[in-house]
Amino acid sequence: MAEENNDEKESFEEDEEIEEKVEEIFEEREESPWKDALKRRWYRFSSNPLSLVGLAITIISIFLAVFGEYIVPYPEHGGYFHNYSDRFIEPFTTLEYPLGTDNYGRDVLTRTILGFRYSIRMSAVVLSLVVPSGVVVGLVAGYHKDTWIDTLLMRISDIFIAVPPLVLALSITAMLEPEPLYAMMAVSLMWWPWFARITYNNVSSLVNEEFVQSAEIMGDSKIHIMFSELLPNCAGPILTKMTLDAGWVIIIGASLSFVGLGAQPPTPDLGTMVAGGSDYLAHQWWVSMIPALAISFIILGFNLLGDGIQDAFEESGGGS
Amino acid sequence: MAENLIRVENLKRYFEMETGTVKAIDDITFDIKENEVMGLVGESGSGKSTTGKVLMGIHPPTGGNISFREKDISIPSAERSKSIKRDMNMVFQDPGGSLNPTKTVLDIVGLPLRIHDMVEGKKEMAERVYHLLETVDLEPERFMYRRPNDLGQGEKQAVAIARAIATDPSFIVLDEPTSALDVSIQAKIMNILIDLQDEYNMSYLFITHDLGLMRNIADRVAIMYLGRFFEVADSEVFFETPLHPYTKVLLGSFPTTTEEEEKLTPDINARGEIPSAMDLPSGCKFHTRCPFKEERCLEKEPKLVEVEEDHFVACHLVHGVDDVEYDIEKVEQVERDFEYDIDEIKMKTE
Amino acid sequence: MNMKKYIGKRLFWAIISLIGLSMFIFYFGRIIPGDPIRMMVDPRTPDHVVEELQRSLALDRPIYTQYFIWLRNVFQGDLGFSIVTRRSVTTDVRRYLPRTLELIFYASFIQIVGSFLLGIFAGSNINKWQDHITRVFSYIGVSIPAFVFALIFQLVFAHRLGLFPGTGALTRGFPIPTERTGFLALDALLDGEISTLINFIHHATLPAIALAIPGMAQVARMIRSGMITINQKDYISMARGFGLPERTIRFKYLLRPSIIPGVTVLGMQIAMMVGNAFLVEMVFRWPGFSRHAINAMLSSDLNTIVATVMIIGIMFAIINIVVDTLVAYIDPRIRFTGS
Amino acid sequence: MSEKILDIKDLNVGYKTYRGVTSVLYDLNLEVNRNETIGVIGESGCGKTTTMKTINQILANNAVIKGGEVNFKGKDILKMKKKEIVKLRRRNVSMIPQDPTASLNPLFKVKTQMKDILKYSREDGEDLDFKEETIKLFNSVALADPERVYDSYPFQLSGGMRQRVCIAMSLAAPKDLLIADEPTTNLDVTIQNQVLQLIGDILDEMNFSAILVSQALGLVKKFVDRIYVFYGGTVVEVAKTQRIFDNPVHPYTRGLIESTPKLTGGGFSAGIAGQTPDYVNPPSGCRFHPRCPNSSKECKTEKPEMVRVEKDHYVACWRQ
Repeated sequence: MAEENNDEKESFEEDEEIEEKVEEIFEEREESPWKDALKRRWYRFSSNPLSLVGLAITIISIFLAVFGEYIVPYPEHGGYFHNYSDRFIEPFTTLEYPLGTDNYGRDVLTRTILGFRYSIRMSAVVLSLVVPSGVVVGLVAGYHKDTWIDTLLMRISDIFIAVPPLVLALSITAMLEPEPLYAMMAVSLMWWPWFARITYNNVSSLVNEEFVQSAEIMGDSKIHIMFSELLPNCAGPILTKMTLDAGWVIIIGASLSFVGLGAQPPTPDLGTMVAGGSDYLAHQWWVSMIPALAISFIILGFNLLGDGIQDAFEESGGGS
Repeated sequence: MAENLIRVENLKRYFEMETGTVKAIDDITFDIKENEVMGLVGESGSGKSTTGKVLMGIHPPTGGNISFREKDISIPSAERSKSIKRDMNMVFQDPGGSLNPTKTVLDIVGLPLRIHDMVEGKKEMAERVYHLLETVDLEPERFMYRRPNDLGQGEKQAVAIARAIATDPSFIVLDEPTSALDVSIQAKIMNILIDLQDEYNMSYLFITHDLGLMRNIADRVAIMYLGRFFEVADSEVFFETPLHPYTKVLLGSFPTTTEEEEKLTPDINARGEIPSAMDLPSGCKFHTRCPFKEERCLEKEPKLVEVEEDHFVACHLVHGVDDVEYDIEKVEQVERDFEYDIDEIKMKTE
Repeated sequence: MNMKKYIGKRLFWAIISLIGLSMFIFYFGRIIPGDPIRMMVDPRTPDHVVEELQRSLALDRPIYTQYFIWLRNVFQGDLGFSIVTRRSVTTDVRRYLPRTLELIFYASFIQIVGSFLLGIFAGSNINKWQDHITRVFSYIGVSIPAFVFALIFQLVFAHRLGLFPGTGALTRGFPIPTERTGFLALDALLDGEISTLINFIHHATLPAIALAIPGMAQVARMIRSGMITINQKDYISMARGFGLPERTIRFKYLLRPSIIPGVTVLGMQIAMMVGNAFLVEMVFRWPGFSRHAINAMLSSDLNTIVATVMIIGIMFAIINIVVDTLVAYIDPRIRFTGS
Repeated sequence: MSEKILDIKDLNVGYKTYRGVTSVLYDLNLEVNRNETIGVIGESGCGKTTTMKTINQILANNAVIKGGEVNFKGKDILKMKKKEIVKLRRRNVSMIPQDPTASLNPLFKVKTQMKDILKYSREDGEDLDFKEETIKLFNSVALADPERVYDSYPFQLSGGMRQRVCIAMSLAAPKDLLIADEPTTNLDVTIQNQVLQLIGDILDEMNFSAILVSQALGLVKKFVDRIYVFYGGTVVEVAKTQRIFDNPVHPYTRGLIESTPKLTGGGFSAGIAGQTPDYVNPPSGCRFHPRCPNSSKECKTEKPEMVRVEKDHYVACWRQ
């Protein structure tokens, strides 16, 4: 029996044309598999105009967050500044202050743009902490479905899901000094279970799929099965949730600041500005409303983008 | 006489459910020789797929034991040695489900090569996969970097077969490999399987519910019903001179296309539904549906007895009255006067 | 009937999670550096008050004993001492919680009715104007935080149009009904003070709608997408194949399966509403427990914070179990096989 | 000439998909005479289900009818108004589904669904004793324990029982045309045989015409008078049942019969090369030419007309 196998092995080396052909495919490969997968995803993403609007809004928000301070007309209005003579100017009445001024005479447009950084940073920091940890917990618990690991991990994450996120965030931040860093930590601490839950749901439904069983009986290591076989299949739902949650985290962040547990005045945090302006709501509505609309603008962007990503990963085959 | 590649003795596999115990496999014994295709046929709930999965270690057996080249493998695949895992592999029923949708064909077919580090570096992997794709009639240029959802059902199953033979195993379990394929594509896949079996002298456990397929690939066939063997025989004997009523019923339901086939399909039908594996009928498990049912079929469960050379049957009728010689006329006579008609069914819907 | 088993299992795990939650929140409150008492009270408070506080919070004992003491007290109905109101937290809860519950109940009613009407309205004429309007509404509902809605409503309907009172639960001059159930609406009804009841509802409308909109948008979206997926199912085209009238198909065979995704999300959205109540009550100065809890949080009143988290956790668990029972009732497969 | 119950002329149907509008049915012609049972044979994706769903107008909403006529008793269904179609479904055409599990609403008991169907299918629908009528129908389809089935949910029944309930539904009222779309594909072999025998008896006892759709030629041999062979969305061959088996003319029909494994052994034919056509840009001319062993130039350019081979035996192939 063994001798025959050796003859076959020699035949591998002799086939030169196989090697040339493999070279050929190698060069041509660089673009083919990724290109058409991306093309298909982009086609489905862009078929809904709203998703493109979402993408545009998100790009604008991130641009403002990063380069805001360089393009605002009155950068010094971001800190301690007051100019009572220009107090409460109505929006759209003067070119000098296009969106009017607040109770200290500071330009509302400048402070709102500066505010973008705090909201986007909040989302970025929270998501970068929450997504990896939650996904790994969900992956490990999902793969070891119905074992003690599953019960332990998912029950721990249930603790944080037992209460609405805003309540827990408020309570935890309240116990610490009101500092944006603590707010972010509090939100992250109780947001990872949501990603653990979504990954767990996806992985636990895939674990009995035949391609996983096939990898197991061939002797593939657990780590490789989890991270290389199962995880890529959850990329769609996780990416969608990440984008939608970016908006959610901003709402939570703004709510914390609104209550006074986030960034303290005079920092131009959108939530804090909305709270600050609410005392003058009756007559000088713009002081509070403009930052509030800015928050909604960012969140709308993330929601539209998230739905677009969901469509892109939807595996709907053609009809026949 | 080729020695035994696989030996299975009194294999049992029960599944504990909330509502009771499902006896998927209820004490079966068989062996598979080198370079032999053993067929397992039966309807859903017969336990044929579970048998394949237990052999591969997806489920550990509840009772009995299995040995592969004299090494005991009655343990889940995780605990089996790498050399055994390299020497066995499996092709699954649903072509779409058995390939990872996010991987390219190169990654999928190359996975076993990587696990058993039979190649160093991407270049040699691509060459080995190139060769494997050629053996399953898939042009490597077109398919190497494709993803499963860009492949037809037949092409997916060909990729699954290429993956299964990648480590040059001596035994492959084929769990209804072509039931999801159209007839025209199924013929191509079956030809590939038969050629590979000769070329690499492998042994197959071929599982299907389609008797036509079985007849054209299996050397020996075993028919299963609710976890037990009812009849085991060489392919010709099994199809030319079937003895067990259930085998005849299955043959009778086969949709024939040629005259010669008509002769092989007795006009017998089973009655009622397949009982649930949760509460198995007493005595012979087929008595609730068997047209030739007798008193003793309800009490005693017939054993698998070697009625002829290499021809085992588990049926009281066939065994004759206790140990009296088996009389073939009695069975044929009963066949003729049983006529299926609709009113009789309506009356007796017990 | 393994319905009981199904609910029993959910109840069991809910209790375990709540206990876990109580341990977490209790422990978290105690491990922060610095003396919690000093942090809570202003420096001028006399020492004897500080000692009394320390004794009542049993801060000198090891953490887990403190936890069990706290737990024992809770079961005896004593939620500990509140720094802000200088009274037992239990009395605060009894005084303020009913207002919040009434608001939540009113908002949930609006949300359920609103989301189902919207969802069905959009789901039954897909890609027509009704569908597009609902989608725009749902994007707005999801993107604008509840407290911004509250501010907008207060600005537009209260200050500018004067249709609704902007703050508080009852206009001065209306008699406070005698305290029977603690629920203002019920007590007013029992007293026969219909005008008080109407005034109370008039006050509660704006905050209730502000609370209801975000959830309403989400649930409507789920019902709409549910109707689209179910509409493509074989059993619906079979029903059409037998010539059943469109009316029967839409409101019987299509509606029941498609509301399931909506109902499952409903539980989550009502819980989110409980969270948002904190801010909406603040904006409308609604005398509810959430607004009280905000003040307690701002002055790190540990006992009230822990009590708040536990009460809302229990409310959330009850809502989830009610929703699960509702879903199990709608879908017999869950009732019989628990899957 | 017996009156034609159904006469489909040059039917063209496609589906809107993200890759463009497909062209599935391509100049398809099919006739059913009174009290005749015809078989429709074709592999997956050949357009048989699309044709059947066009007859009683339950096509998916992304379907596009590009042209042709579907004359039922002389009136073109495609031009019927909504009310007429509903009447057609109640009084004239009924369908046995391919997958009984997906065709019964999981949230309603069998009795509720039967009641509605009886109410709207029968003229005297309003004042029927629905239970008694249903039990009578269940007995005529040999359903064991009809009382229990009447009062249970679909998921509590076995596959065979669910299909019998679907058959009972299609017999709720006397119809002119019964369509059975692969009625036994999802059933076990022995149950499959029982259900087929049952349908055979129903066709003999009741005098309506029927279309029996299947993937396997052998299955319908005993029950149908004529067989239409479908490929690539059009009819490639039609003949009396026995003639199809004795003298298959079209290369696809021959390939189909040869590739079906025989009980008498003899190994496998080479099967038919290639894959089912891609309907987004289908092969030009005869859609079988890419897989046809002896395809010539005109096969690639023009669609072959139906050519008469003998009485009642036509084939669409240039090489005959």
